[in-house]
Amino acid sequence: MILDLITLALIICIFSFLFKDNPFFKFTERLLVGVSAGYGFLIIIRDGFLAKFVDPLRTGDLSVIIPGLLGLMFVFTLFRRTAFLAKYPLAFLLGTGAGMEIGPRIETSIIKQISAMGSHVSGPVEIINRTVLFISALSSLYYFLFAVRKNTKFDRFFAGTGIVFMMIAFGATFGYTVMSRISLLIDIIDSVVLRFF
Amino acid sequence: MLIIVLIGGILMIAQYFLNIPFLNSLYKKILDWSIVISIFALVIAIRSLLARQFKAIRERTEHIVLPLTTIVSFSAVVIIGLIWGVGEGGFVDTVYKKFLVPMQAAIFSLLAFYIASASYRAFRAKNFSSIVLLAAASIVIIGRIPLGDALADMTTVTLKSGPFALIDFPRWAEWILNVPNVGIKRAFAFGITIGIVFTSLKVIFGIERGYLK
Amino acid sequence: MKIKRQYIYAVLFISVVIPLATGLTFKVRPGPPVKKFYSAVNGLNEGDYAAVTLSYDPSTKAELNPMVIALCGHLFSRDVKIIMMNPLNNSIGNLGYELITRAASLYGKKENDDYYFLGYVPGEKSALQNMGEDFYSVYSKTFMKAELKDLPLYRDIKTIADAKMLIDISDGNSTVDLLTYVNTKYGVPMAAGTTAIMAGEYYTYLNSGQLLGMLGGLRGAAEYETMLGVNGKGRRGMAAQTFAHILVLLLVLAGNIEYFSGRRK
Amino acid sequence: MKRAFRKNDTFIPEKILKAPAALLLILTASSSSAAEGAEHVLAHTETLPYFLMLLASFFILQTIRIKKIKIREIPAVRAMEEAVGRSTEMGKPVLFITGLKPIPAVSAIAAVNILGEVASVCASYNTPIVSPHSNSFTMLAAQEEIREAFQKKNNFELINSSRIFFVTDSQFPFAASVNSITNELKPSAIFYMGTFYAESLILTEYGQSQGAVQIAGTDSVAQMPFFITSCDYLLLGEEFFTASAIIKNDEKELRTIAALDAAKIVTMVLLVYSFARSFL
Repeated sequence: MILDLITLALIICIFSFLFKDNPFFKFTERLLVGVSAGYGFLIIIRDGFLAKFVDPLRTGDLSVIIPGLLGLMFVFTLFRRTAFLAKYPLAFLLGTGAGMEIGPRIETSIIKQISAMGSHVSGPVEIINRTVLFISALSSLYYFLFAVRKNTKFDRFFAGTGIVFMMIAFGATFGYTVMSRISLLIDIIDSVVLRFF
Repeated sequence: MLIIVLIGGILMIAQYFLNIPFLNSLYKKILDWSIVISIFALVIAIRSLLARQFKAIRERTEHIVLPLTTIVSFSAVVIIGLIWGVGEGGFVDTVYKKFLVPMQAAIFSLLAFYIASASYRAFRAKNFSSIVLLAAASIVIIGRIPLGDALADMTTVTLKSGPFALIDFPRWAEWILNVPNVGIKRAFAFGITIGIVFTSLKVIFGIERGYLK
Repeated sequence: MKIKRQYIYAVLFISVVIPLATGLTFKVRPGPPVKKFYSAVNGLNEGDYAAVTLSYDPSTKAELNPMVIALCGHLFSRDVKIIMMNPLNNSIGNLGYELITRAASLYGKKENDDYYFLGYVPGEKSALQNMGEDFYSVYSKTFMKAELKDLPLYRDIKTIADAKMLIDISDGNSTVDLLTYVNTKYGVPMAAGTTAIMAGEYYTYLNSGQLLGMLGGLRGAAEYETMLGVNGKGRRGMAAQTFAHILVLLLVLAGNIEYFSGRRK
Repeated sequence: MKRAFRKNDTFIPEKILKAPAALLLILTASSSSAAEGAEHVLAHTETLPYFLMLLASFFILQTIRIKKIKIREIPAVRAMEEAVGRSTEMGKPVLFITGLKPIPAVSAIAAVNILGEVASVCASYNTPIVSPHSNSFTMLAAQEEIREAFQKKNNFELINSSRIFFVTDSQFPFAASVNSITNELKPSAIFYMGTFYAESLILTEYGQSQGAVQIAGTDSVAQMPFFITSCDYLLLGEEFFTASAIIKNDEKELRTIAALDAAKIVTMVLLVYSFARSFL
């Protein structure tokens, strides 16, 4: 019960920020930063350091020494002279990270989606819908071309179509999101505030 | 240094497209390795967080309570967690459930207010495309609440083919989400993916070098 | 004249609190995605197993908890056995266990007999893939540390494909992963519940028939509750939603009136 | 090895580039038929031809000399320098927020690249840049990028007053903290670059209420409507990935943009083909 009251008080501190920035919000914010950074640190010690570094070392998997050394290079950023060493682990991360994302991305966001456009349609309603879908996708892809677009009548019209469809999609997303966001407020009011009345 | 980027990148691309067991297991290893590296990087990050607080205390840029709050709460959570663990029912677990989760929800719910003020400010019918944005948003906003259903029920007429609602916001909203929305989402997925692939290639082949010299 | 932000915030707060405090409800008409969802779940028979994956973060519980509660009620009332797990999100375990336990006590269902809660296992996508080969290579214990080998589940379920249906409640892209690794590969029929924001993207899969049905946001939960004839958090929330949505529309209108009257001068 | 890295030289000399380009073109053409026979070595065979096509267009446009590549104007890119200029006039720092997705992710790499360009504008305008981070990798990369940018302009004093620091890795405490920092610094320009989630509107609405010029760039489609409503400029979709190249305006970078266009035209053709097939 006391814990719940403290939670309620802190939530009020957060909401007070809407009215004006104030010391109570600042205090709550700093508390949150400290606690969440501490919690995040503990989690990475448990799920990262112990599970991915100490455990493998114990079982004799010495390959984790490589990332251990790379990680240590970051610590050298603390000293001016050795700061350049941090570039090595960064290079490792950049290279592997850039390479990893390519394949799966292409598969899920391009290949699968293009073939979804090719599924069979029948009936006038489906045909119209598929055509609108196709035009919206094609025109907005066209809008984003960088170098080949020339300022002609066709260009302005087709890219304009793309923008209009984009606006429809953005408007719809915005409209739908209103519901998501109000739900959050409903939940907070329901589960925390109204409990005390 | 660039050679590390090049080799790392090519190996990771290759593991996706080639069925070579060594590469596939290397891929899993490297995923774990980045976590190990991140532990060391986090130490630097935490140092940066704390150093900022200590600097604020030294230079008196703000009231001393604020940086102290962060330092004390951080150390308390870490020390208690390291000694007694983070398991079910412990202090850290209680802090997470009773403090972090509701606080995050509270900050999250600020969005309800912000979305209201954003809609007051941003939806001006200035030109054709903003009118379209406004119309689509309004249709979905009405179409998702019982008011939209009520309007549809009120305007339903019976045609030969069955009942038909003249003002049917829920169905219009459904159509917008289903057709143009999906088309645009797909187009963005294509464009962004190609953008990501080219940025990756630029990094791997050393065209975008930045500070890696 | 410009309306001050603070006034907008205050009016919004009031328009949400009043309907909630008074317990007002409005009628909602179920739409096609929810109707499909309902009839898909209704198609399950007594004694069938339904797998429910929770793939959301506690921060989106506002929209998704009502769905889980309603879904558990629906499945329990039809005597379908539930295998609930959260293989894709580590942080929802406790909350999910609480939800299903509460729902079970309403219907007099027993844990590890009528329902199972398996919790999280590391591995994410590879865990999903392995479930299709051998379920017990992924899970060996329940969330409350009971050995699965000793439970009736072990006799009935060998792989995930033995479940009659998979329902994913998620706030992100997890449904897509499940579609690839479980639905496409092992042919388990799938339905999903998701936040209002993600619902827009899930229409693609609903369209293509990969998803049998969908609950989108609090509205989806409210429609589902209407079809089930229960009065849950979803329907209660819809009244507050109505007022807030109308307020948003009025604000858009006010903004435009202000803009055009300002321009005329 | 040092000799290979001359100024304005790509890592791989151009002559060597031509060979894979030609090879790739042949491979792309033949891979779709060859892939079927080689499934024991190749994985994801349906994705491979498309990837090779992307690779081919990347390399081919690196080697072909196009006289002048003219990139369509993107208002957000032009606004970046103006925004920094405005900050200088008002004597305020520039605030740069990178997204929540940490650095091995390409969106974070692109964000840090843009950070580098903004930092070098800041260095020549003598304006400090402040950047709170939610991830340690991104923070370290940003530190390197900023140090590099200021050193290049021989502006050593500002390296210290430009602050790149870590706050916390959890989403909403980070958002609250950024709001607090915005309130404290009252920056006149705020950049949001990277992958953002729900916190986007918390950040941008508050920044807007403080009267800052806000420029955003993101690859998260779901958040774009909110950046549009609350920011002054937005790099939409792939504009975000090309922005740093457009600012740099060097020829090699522009060629990759032309290659991106070429790849997209091929994708559009595939789309048309797929659409036509749906009626069969």
